[in-house]
Amino acid sequence: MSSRTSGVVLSIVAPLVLFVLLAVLWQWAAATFKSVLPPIQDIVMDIADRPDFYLTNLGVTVEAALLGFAIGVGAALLLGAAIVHFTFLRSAIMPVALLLNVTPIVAIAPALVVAFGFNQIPHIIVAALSAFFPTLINSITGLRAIDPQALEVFDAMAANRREIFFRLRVPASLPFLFAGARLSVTAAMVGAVVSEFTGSSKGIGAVIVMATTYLNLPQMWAAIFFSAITTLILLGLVGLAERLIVRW
Amino acid sequence: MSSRTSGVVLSIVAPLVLFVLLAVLWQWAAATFKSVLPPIQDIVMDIADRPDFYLTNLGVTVEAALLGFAIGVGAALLLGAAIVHFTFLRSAIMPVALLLNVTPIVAIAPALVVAFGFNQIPHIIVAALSAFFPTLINSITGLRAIDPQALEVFDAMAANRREIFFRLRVPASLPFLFAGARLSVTAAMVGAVVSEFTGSSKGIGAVIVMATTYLNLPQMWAAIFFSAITTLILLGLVGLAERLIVRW
Amino acid sequence: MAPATATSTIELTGVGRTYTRGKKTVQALTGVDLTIRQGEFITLFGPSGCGKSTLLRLIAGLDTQTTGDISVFGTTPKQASGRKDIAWIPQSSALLPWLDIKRNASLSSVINKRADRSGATTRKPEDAVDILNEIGLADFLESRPEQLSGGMRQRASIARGFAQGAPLMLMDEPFSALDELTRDTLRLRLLELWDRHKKTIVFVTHSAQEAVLLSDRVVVMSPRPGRIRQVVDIDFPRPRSWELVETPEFVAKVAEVKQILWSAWEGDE
Amino acid sequence: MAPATATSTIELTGVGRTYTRGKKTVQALTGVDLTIRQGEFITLFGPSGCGKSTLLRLIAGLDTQTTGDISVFGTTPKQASGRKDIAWIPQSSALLPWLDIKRNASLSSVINKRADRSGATTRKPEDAVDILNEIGLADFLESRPEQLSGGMRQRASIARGFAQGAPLMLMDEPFSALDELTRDTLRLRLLELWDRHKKTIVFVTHSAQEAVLLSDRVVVMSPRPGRIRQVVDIDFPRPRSWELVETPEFVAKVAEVKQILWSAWEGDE
Amino acid sequence: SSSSADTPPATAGGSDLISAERCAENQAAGPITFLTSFGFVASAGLLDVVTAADKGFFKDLCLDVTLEPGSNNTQLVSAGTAQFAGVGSPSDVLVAIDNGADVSGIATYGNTVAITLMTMADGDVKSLSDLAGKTVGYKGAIPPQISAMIAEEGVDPTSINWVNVGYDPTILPQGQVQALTGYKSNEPLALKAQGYDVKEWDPADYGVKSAFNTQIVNNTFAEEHPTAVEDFLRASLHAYDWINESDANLDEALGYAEKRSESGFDKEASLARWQTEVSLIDESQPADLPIGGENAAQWQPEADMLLEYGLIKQKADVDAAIDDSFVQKIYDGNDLIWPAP
Ligand SMILES: Nc1ncnc2c1ncn2[C@@H]1O[C@H](COP(=O)(O)OP(=O)(O)OP(=O)(O)O)[C@@H](O)[C@H]1O
Ligand SMILES: Nc1ncnc2c1ncn2[C@@H]1O[C@H](COP(=O)(O)OP(=O)(O)OP(=O)(O)O)[C@@H](O)[C@H]1O
Ligand SMILES: Cc1ncc(C[n+]2csc(CCO)c2C)c(N)n1
Ligand SMILES: [Mg+2]
Ligand SMILES: [Mg+2]
Repeated sequence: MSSRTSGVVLSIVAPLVLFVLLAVLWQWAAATFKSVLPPIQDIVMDIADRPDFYLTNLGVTVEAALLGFAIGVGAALLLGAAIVHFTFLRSAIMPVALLLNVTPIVAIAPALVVAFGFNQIPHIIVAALSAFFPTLINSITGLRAIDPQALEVFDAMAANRREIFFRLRVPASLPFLFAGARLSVTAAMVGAVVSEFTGSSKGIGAVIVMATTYLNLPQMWAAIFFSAITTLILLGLVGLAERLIVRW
Repeated sequence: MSSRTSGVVLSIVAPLVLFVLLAVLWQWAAATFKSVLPPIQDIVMDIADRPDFYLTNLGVTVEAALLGFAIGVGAALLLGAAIVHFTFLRSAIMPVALLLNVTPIVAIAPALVVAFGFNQIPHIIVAALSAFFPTLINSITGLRAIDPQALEVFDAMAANRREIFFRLRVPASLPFLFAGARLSVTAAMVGAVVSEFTGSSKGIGAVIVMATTYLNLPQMWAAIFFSAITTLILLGLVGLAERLIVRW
Repeated sequence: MAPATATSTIELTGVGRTYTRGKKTVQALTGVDLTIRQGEFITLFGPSGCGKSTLLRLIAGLDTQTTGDISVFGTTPKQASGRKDIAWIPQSSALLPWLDIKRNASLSSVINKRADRSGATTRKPEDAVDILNEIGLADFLESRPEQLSGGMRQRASIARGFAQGAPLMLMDEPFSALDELTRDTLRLRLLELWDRHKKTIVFVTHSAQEAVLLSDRVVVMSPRPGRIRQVVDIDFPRPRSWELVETPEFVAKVAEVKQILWSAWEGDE
Repeated sequence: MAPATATSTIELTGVGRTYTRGKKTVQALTGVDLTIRQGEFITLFGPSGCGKSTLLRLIAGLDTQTTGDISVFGTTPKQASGRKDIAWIPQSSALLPWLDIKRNASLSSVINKRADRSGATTRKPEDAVDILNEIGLADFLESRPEQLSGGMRQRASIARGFAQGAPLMLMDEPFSALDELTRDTLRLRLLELWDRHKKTIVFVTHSAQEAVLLSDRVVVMSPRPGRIRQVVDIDFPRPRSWELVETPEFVAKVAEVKQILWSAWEGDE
Repeated sequence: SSSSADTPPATAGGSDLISAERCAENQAAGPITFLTSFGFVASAGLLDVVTAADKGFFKDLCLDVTLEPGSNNTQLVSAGTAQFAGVGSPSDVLVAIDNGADVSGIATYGNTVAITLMTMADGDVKSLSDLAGKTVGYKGAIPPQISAMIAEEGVDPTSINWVNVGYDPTILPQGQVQALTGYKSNEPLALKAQGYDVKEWDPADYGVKSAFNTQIVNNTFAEEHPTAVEDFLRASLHAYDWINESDANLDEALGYAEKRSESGFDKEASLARWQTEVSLIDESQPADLPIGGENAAQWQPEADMLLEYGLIKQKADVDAAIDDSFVQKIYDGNDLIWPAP
């Protein structure tokens, strides 16, 4: 019992100690090197001053990120399912997907604004492209990660493809899909924020750019902070969903 | 034999067909919508015209990416090893590492330039920060992924920590480390390119910014192309190293 | 329960299976002639790599022979499996971890329902819960597989096979992953079920003792290439129990079966 | 080869081990009194969960008892393992996949070298290659584990144990993952090695037959809480061979050992 | 938003400020996007557009104008994603057109160099020739005006370690760069406001001729909706005049920019910025050109400079890059025609 308690204490105290250390380091840097980092209290005060400003812009970003996440993950799931069933699709799609994965998507964000205009579409596309690859990889791995002996049981009953897919592959792939979703939701948020660096006057990315334009360091770091915290919350939600759904 | 041959043909033809389709789509878009995409031949000609320009800048980026990769992966390996041995370090470091992972590192790149000046350091740092997390996660997983029965054999011989680490944990973790390295090398390249958007006049990222400023679309896409291809080559090298080292 | 088809036997004539991998060919099975009678408990016995699993998979329609013919109840194996006339019980329990034991055991009721609706079936699905009761899992209907011991999981897997109501059950080393004591109990449980439900069972094992204890006939096989060495009749009266194992006749029969194996096969494992 | 220490026996007095997980406590082992003689082949036999592995791990110093005393050659288990006086042979072969068979078998030569240099050891490492030859792996010295069959891997694992030169070998179900035929051969191989190298062996098994075939004494254990039920002497002459298994005396001894188990234990697996 | 006191109130679907026929033509142009080039700063060609939008001048002329903070402006306008944009100088237009952009410069506010080079007054750089081997910061692309100035002093521009920098000018006093390019109206003022003593090297003093703050239009749009282009310029130049009418007006205009910036807008710095740019414009305005007016003579020096520094591949056709027809139509001499015909 005592070792468990000390474990819990440790897992709270240890990161706190590190965070306090990092905060002290931050404050020292903020005091010593002007214009590099703002003092933490300035960030806190800025957030306290106008929470609505941040929350409104955060809402815009989260909307783009979640829509992009849904689209990217949806496409990845469909393609993953198709690839598992038709081998030639794998050879066709994987090189393109790989190429997409190694492309700095941020660099093509401006081109997307040119193509789709000043609305949420380019940011949603960037979020979707960012979210696509991790889920694709994980869905392919997951849909294949079936117990071959279980597959034999299905085959011996003359189960058709649909039955094998929905009663065997899909449930078996869920732990992998959630691992992919965790990567994808992070990528979608970062993608949405970064794509808002151009072609948007709303959203956390735009707030960051505005802050750079006017050298408003507290605003910049407050925005980065909101983006990071939100991603953590989204990660938590994915984890919660996993715990509710994957109970085995 | 014939099914093997047709498999090989398929794995070459299928992606080619898709690439040709995408190229046709690209050309149509380039011809129809002005200034959205450049025609492919313009990109090719620009590269043919001044390969040195691209290769020199690519060299700068690859140098930053590889240095950052080495530092980020090195730090991740050290921390991973430390975490495996001292549990409290895990509780301390993981939350910070997680926070780092959900921060849009691109957004803090300008602050790093302010802090470290106009040299390769900020770009190396961004590459290192980007490379850090995937290897950290994979090294922790890998260093723990030892056969518990093998560990008992070591313990029964009264092997010390050093022996268990180097003769058991390290080799057992190699497949995981290479999986992490693959993610890290991609992240390092993308990080280096994107961080060069500010604070540099050399490197692929700077070439992209220059191209945007002057509306030099062929240059922009040529730069993106070089960055993607280089990442693919680096991925190939990691794969090669893995095949040479992990032979079991 | 008597199958409605013209023939209730499984006939194998000149069955062979060759695997090709690159330029290498492996003759996994060659010249297998065998007739399996309705209601029989027949065991395939032999060392690793002698083609036991290959033969069982051919009968199940999970794989196709390269030479020879296989008839299962007068049709091809694939047609028989299309009627759900074949229940497959694998080595690992291969339960679905996301379903409770009851749903796992009644898996066949949600798969290939067309076979259930077509009148021509020789098969009548049985109530999974009844069989789980018979096999001693009455208290674990709502449990998930991970909450059960290895032996209990294997019972659930066997229950799943019986619940399918197929006249033919194929079992590929269903007990080999279990510890010996658990195995001992499950062997007798299986004999009880078989006795009550009158299935034809083709059973694969590495254990001569298990083969002799369970079977009407033991098919002794040998490898490289995989083929039938001899078919040994086992005439001990049924129902059989642990007392039988201690009789000299039983010990002698086990020795005889092993002897066929050793004489056929010069490898050292 | 005779140990240089004052006592060559392993003594257990009132040994118990309780596991605590959260608020639940499991008494894995209680009141174990046992003296293991030098050069003896002793087997721990019992159903799953009766504490066989726990007991073996306590003797190896891999775990620490919550009550009682254990002395291995006059010292604590941990001190004995510090001298590399204990060789551990696990259930899976647990070979290192990145080393070839020769390097795997000679693992002890690169681990804990201090023990090799201190003169006070009761142990003399043996040449791994010699033992690999004895156990029939002469042709596979340069092979990697993945290239070998399960039985061959298990032999390499046993060779690794013998090469350590420890006077005490602890084996936790080393054959249970193998198929029965492979097992049969390895059992005899192990007896040959033991005969030649004069080790003390504590062997865990689920198989009554295996226990009776191999041992000088069988320790029959029962679970909840794990404890010793009875220690059965096995007096069959050595060297033992397969002929022994077919004798009525052997069959009766196996039945006797099983009977102790069944009488002690009311569960059904 | 209501119209200001000196203009009659607008009526639905148009106003007294424009004929119904012209109003219909402007409305046919549909929604119009104008891209600022640097947030919503108080720059000429930008603050006036913001004011025209927020005071309803565009609406009065039946134009539906949305403002977006730009980035890759020439690309966005060339593609037709946006119809108008402000860019730093004619150079930006010429380079973009050299790269195939389908845009034209339709108005240029300043007729001198807006760009400057800053060093620390107490720093190592005592003359431009000291720059060899030093680190010099720029934004996005090295301004040819600075290259020309340096070359004029006999310094090889390639001997300088050029670095693309962010928006923070304090890297100069902090020593990360020894010189920094910027806008006369912005960075030097910002640094001086923070108490730093910076020295400016004005390319104009070295004979460099240039212009600044050019508005561009998408050529197809301009062809299809010439009146909309005219009235876009009319409304923004009207706003320019209105802002300069009084301090109160300027203050109101800065308020609009501040509101659009949401946060971080420094009103004091912006005021100084606007005043600096207006005085640069007034000082350099040729007598024969109205505010915003263009001609080839104004652009030619930059075109020559670009060719010299290899920023364009072929000699620029300045006449084709400029479309001064719109400015000409909205002026009577140097007087803006208001209201619209
Ligand atoms: N899919 C396959 N591809 C290639 N060779 C195969 C395949 N399946 C089986 N073999 C080969 O066929 C032979 C017989 O294999 P099979 O699995 O039927 O043996 P088995 O008697 O079931 O052995 P075990 O007792 O180990 O299960 C072996 O040599 C094996 O390597
Ligand atoms: N680390 C542990 N933590 C908690 N309980 C444990 C632990 N190890 C063993 N036990 C419990 O102790 C009891 C004995 O376990 P042990 O592994 O010794 O049995 P065993 O006889 O080796 O069984 P098997 O034949 O399955 O290997 C079991 O009830 C088990 O659940
Ligand atoms: C730091 C800074 N960066 C860019 C500009 C250029 N600029 C600002 S507004 C505008 C639009 C003119 O039509 C232009 C070109 C500047 N003045 N200051
Ligand atoms: Mg098999
Ligand atoms: Mg055990």
